[in-house]
Amino acid sequence: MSQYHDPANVTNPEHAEHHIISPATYIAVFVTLLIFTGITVGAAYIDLGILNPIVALAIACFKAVIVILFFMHVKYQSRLVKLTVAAGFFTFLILITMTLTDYMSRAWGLW
Amino acid sequence: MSAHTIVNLPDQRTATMPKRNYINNEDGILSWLFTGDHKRIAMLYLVSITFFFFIGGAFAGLIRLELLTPQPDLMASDTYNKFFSMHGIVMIFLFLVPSVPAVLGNFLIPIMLGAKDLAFPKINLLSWYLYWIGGLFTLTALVLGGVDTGWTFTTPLSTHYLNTHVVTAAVGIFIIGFSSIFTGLNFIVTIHRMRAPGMTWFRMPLFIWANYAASILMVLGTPVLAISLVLVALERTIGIGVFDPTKGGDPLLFQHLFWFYSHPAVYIMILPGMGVISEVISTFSRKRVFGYTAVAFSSVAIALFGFFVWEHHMFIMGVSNYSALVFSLLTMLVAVPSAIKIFNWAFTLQKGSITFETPMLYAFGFIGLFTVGGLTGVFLGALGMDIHLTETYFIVAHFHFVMVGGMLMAFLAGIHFWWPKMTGRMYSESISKLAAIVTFIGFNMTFLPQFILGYLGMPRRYHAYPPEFQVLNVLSTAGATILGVGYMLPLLYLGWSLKYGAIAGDNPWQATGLEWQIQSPPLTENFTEIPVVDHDAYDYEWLEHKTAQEVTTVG
Amino acid sequence: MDNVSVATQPHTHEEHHHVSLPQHRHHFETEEQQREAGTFGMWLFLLTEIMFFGGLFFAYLLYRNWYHDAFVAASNQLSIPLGAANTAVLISSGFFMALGVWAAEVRKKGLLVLFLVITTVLGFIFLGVKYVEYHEKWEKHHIPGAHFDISEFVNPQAYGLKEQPLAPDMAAKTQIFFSLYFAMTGMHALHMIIGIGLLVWLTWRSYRGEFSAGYVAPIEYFGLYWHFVDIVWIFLFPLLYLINRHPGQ
Amino acid sequence: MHISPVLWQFLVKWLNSSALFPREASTIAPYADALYFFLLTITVVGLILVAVLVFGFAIRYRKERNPVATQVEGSTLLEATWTIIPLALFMVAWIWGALLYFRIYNPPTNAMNIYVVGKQWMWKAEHPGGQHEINALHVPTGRPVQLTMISQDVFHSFSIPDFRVKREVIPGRYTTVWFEATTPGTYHIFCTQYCGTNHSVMIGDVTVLNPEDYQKWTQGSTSGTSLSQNGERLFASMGCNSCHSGSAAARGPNLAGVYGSKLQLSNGSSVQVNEAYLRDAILNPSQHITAGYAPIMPTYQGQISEDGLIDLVEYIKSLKSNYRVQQTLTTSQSNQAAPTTPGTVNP
Ligand code: HEA
Ligand code: HEA
Ligand code: HEC
Ligand code: CUA
Ligand SMILES: [Cu+2]
Repeated sequence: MSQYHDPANVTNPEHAEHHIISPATYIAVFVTLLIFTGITVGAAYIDLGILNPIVALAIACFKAVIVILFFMHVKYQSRLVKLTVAAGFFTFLILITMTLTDYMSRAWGLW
Repeated sequence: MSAHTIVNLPDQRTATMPKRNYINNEDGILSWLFTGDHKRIAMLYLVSITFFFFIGGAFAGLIRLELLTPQPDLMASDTYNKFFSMHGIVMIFLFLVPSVPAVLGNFLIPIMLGAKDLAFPKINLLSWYLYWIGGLFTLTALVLGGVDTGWTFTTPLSTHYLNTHVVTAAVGIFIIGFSSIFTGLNFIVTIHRMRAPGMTWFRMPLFIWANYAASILMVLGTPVLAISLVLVALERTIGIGVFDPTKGGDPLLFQHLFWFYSHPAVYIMILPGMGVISEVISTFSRKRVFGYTAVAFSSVAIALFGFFVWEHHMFIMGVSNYSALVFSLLTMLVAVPSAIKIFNWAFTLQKGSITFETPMLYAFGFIGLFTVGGLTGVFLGALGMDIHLTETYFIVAHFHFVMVGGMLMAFLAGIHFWWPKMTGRMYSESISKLAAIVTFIGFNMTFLPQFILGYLGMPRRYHAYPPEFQVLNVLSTAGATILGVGYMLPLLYLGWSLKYGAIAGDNPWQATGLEWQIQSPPLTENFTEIPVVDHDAYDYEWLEHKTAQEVTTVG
Repeated sequence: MDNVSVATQPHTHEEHHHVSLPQHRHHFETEEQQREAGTFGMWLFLLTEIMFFGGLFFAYLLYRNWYHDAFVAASNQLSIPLGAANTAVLISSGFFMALGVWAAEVRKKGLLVLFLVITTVLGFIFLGVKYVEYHEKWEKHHIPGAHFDISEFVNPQAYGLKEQPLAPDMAAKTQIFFSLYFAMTGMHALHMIIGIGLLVWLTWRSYRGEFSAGYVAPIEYFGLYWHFVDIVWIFLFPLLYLINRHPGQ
Repeated sequence: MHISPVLWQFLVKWLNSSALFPREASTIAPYADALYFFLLTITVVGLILVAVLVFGFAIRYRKERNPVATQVEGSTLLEATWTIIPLALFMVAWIWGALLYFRIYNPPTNAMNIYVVGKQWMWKAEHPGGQHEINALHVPTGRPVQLTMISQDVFHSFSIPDFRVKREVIPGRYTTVWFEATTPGTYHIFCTQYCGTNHSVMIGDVTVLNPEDYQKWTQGSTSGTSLSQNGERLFASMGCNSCHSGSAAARGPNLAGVYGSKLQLSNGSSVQVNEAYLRDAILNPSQHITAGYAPIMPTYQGQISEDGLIDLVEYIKSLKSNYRVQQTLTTSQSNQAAPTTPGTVNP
């Protein structure tokens, strides 16, 4: 059994090599972030109707994702860490969607 | 001791406590206050939560005393309101939430996994200090005059209509919340990262699974409580208006956020107890837990589904009726994994070889009382029924059945089960059995009448009540007295055993967990060498084999 | 009685041979295990932060939908140039933090200290700008509470604004916007302040050379925290500043 | 639920005469009790089942009788059984509970309406005919009664256990509940939501009268002016009629017949006008602008008490034509008791 020769009991899905990300990557990410900040400010001045908040949030999500993946090294982390990050956002989504079931349907009926 | 137990104490004439163990490893009060040892921290927690339990219990006693008569005679309304608020706050946040995890979990999780300590010993100690800072805030609120919000802090009552020490109490709970978060975080990391070689996920004792599930709830749920309390405090101090209907805020939003934590919190309060029951039932029937995977996964399922049902505390509060429908359905679903566990425990007994030591008696108590408590939870989850039952003594009875009949019984089962391991001493079996029976009887006398009262319509948090409810209330108060005595007993004989109890030896129950294979009380580092695990949890054949071998090598 | 009676094998971690560093804690079997535990623990902590801010974000979402006009009008009171500049400052700060982690990993003490100092300075700049913004709110009576004043929203022309006037009942709801604005940016700023405190401490330790010999964990964990604070701002900026910048169209 | 009527009668009688069971005094109560007994049966059967298993095994397999345990792994069949059976029972409870819930929270259209205002620490009931009661409520038997409730301060909860109805009374929003009383008598009203110091004295009695007695009571205790008459006065004194004058050139829409109609809003949606909508239209007018009008109506937030709002709402509900509005416009500040509005129904 594999776990015998692994004193840290770091079974594979939970394990990743330490990976050093080069400054070049950081610079690329940094520039992308600045560009997208510009885009999101610009987009705010254009009337896209319902799309305005969607675009703004999409850009924010994109920026957050690249920060998480590169600045926070998640791209090079074990699956466990990736799952953990996902679980956090998933619970946040539960909070939002399940609470919204109340607020959205309050107007539906008499009550 | 009857011939039919499995208690296996060493020969008391020659038995000695291990020379070196975590208790006598270092001396002086400071060595305890600055310890990083999970076992010592667990003992610190044990003392602390016992202290708070009796504070909460004293409030319960006073509540019951006031309710002896229908008239508001013993104390003023405000005082009564402060008493049940403090009773709820102290019992939940300072006693029940940390009870099994912070005491037994802290002590046992690393040992059961074959690790030398939790992943972050300093954070573990920090948790304990946070617990106390929060506890002191709560006590301060109490000393300064108390809070009378109820433990639920309902807005706008808590934000605009009370001039008691709400902010102090909120800060206290906020801090205790972080204590709980750090405990949960420590457990999760430890369980993922510190398992001994060979300790695969499905070899872990079910106690670990249960605590793992509860830890997830602590980590993900507690911050939402924190933010809702922060908003309440801000509302009181600078009037930000997020929950204030006169400013356009929605007071129900507070309840959504509060119960988003506090429903999962009830599972924080029961899951670790369920873990204890798995260990105890298995040990005293000498049998692997029936359907190990089903029990393990049902813990995780409860944790997961536990996040989806909070609105059942708000069914009549003006939430959308359609959404109530959804939450009612999910409430029914979350009840199923608990049923699965109950039946698995029952079938663990089948074909076992059962003995009835004290922990086992408490575990039987748990099964019966939790079944009643859980099934009455289903009454409340059924929408139309909840309309009549909500905010009455039926609720009070429901949650005392699950929390006191369930978790507290489980906690006592666990304390009695691991006491010899934690202290190296054995308590007297006969008096402890008596205590178990007294608590069971007292408990039923206290809380069964409350179901009837609830259906009759007696509202909770009532200082005075119509006279026709008196008979049942008297019964309940009488029961509470018996219950109180039942809870004093362990304090006495366990305290006594610390000095005079028989030396327990390594494995008095002949149990299989890793914790039983080391000396009691354990060494500071638990294992001199990290064990390699080559058997499943609850493998009694392995234990027999091992014992046989030891006898031959020693003999 | 020997205290380990589980089937123990003569232990094998020599095979893996990890250098035993002074920071290695006794209860971890290996350095690797300790590092991974730390990262994982830090991430779990960040999960709690997600949920903590999550409650605020939900409140924002709810009231934005209920009182959209008030939110638009109130949001237009915020200065986009300041907000955008501050976003850039914070992103840069995050960038230098990332470089700091890199510098520690490649064991360059001078660079590490430099990057941490830049990170700290940028953090201070961010807070400074925030102070300017808060101060403006104070002068305009936009701080929720007794001094809150809605006349600017009811009668924007009088204040030289091009906004559509709001009905008084809607204008009153701008207070909720500002409540959330202060709660959210305030919580964020609090995290920044705590972060800067830690940064100063870490900078000093780096200066003493503690993190340029292969032991980078504290820098790494702190980096995670700092980036998380960035991410919160990445969402706050569009939500609070950029809701609707074309009044009357 | 089909229980033999004789058995049911017997059961009800027995339970009613013992103090362990609340009286069944509304048409809803039997439905609630049926579900209660269903759930009780599940509980008792479930508990017995668990007890039989636990004690059965504990006795049969105690160490004396069974010194050596036989290891068993588990059984998928059994797991499935005890997943599916409780699940099925819980699903029944869910559907049954939901049906009851919608029954209790869905008033019949012909229900008579009584307003209830909760505040720390009393209940105020306001009948459309102008009868006001504190911590008391008089209702007739055999007629569905709808309560439209609101709180002036914190959450309260209006509960009549013997009717098996209860509903939270919330600040800032109307909630409703309904019942039809069956048996004359007095029953408790409790405030069940913790609302501060005197929560436990926020109680009262609901007196159920048979229709004739009720008729007598309404006549005997009227305050002289009905709610809508009060409303009419407010309507004039607050200056509502300056905009809602009912003429074609008025700045505000014509309010006659607006209650119960479907309004087209300027944001494209449409709403059914009920009490809650009317109340909100007065307090937060700009949140739902009627199509074709400018958002000029001022807010009356903080200027009218909940009682005043109820009067206004009743008045607008009662407006079947513009006749009265125009009348008040000419008499302007009318202090004298206004003549009865055509179309106002006495309860
Ligand atoms: C340890 C704590 C704990 C636990 C475990 C539970 C478990 C459950 N609770 Fe409870 N609950 C509380 C603590 C707890 N609760 C508290 C403190 C409150 C009040 C808070 C306040 O307002 O102050 C409360 C209130 C509460 C309410 C809100 C009532 C109201 O305010 O109106 C509801 C409503 O749905 C509910 C439901 C449930 C359900 C469905 C479960 C389920 O998880 C139960 C599942 C268990 C079983 C179902 C038993 C096992 C089943 C069997 C053995 C099967 C039997 C066999 C057959 C049917 C064949 N609870
Ligand atoms: C862990 C949780 C926990 C525990 C263990 C208990 C334990 C007990 N609780 Fe409590 N209870 C709650 C959690 C808990 N409770 C919560 C959350 C509420 C809701 C609060 C709210 O509405 O906000 C509540 C509310 C509550 C009420 C309702 C109050 C009301 O709504 O007006 C009542 C009434 O009977 C009650 C009774 C009891 C009793 C008799 C015990 C007994 O089990 C306690 C027995 C223990 C002792 C008695 C202590 C030992 C003896 C001594 C220290 C000697 C001195 C004692 C005396 C002065 C007699 N509790
Ligand atoms: C300055 C003029 C003005 C005054 C004064 C005024 N209203 Fe209005 N009201 C309007 C206008 C314009 C509308 C339609 C636009 C809207 O919905 O806000 C309206 C809408 C309403 C509606 C919504 C129903 C519908 O048909 O749109 C109600 C109900 C109402 N008013 C009640 C009142 C009451 C009660 C008062 C006095 C307490 C009052 N109004 C005072 C101008 C006014
Ligand atoms: Cu009103 Cu309780
Ligand atoms: Cu719950």
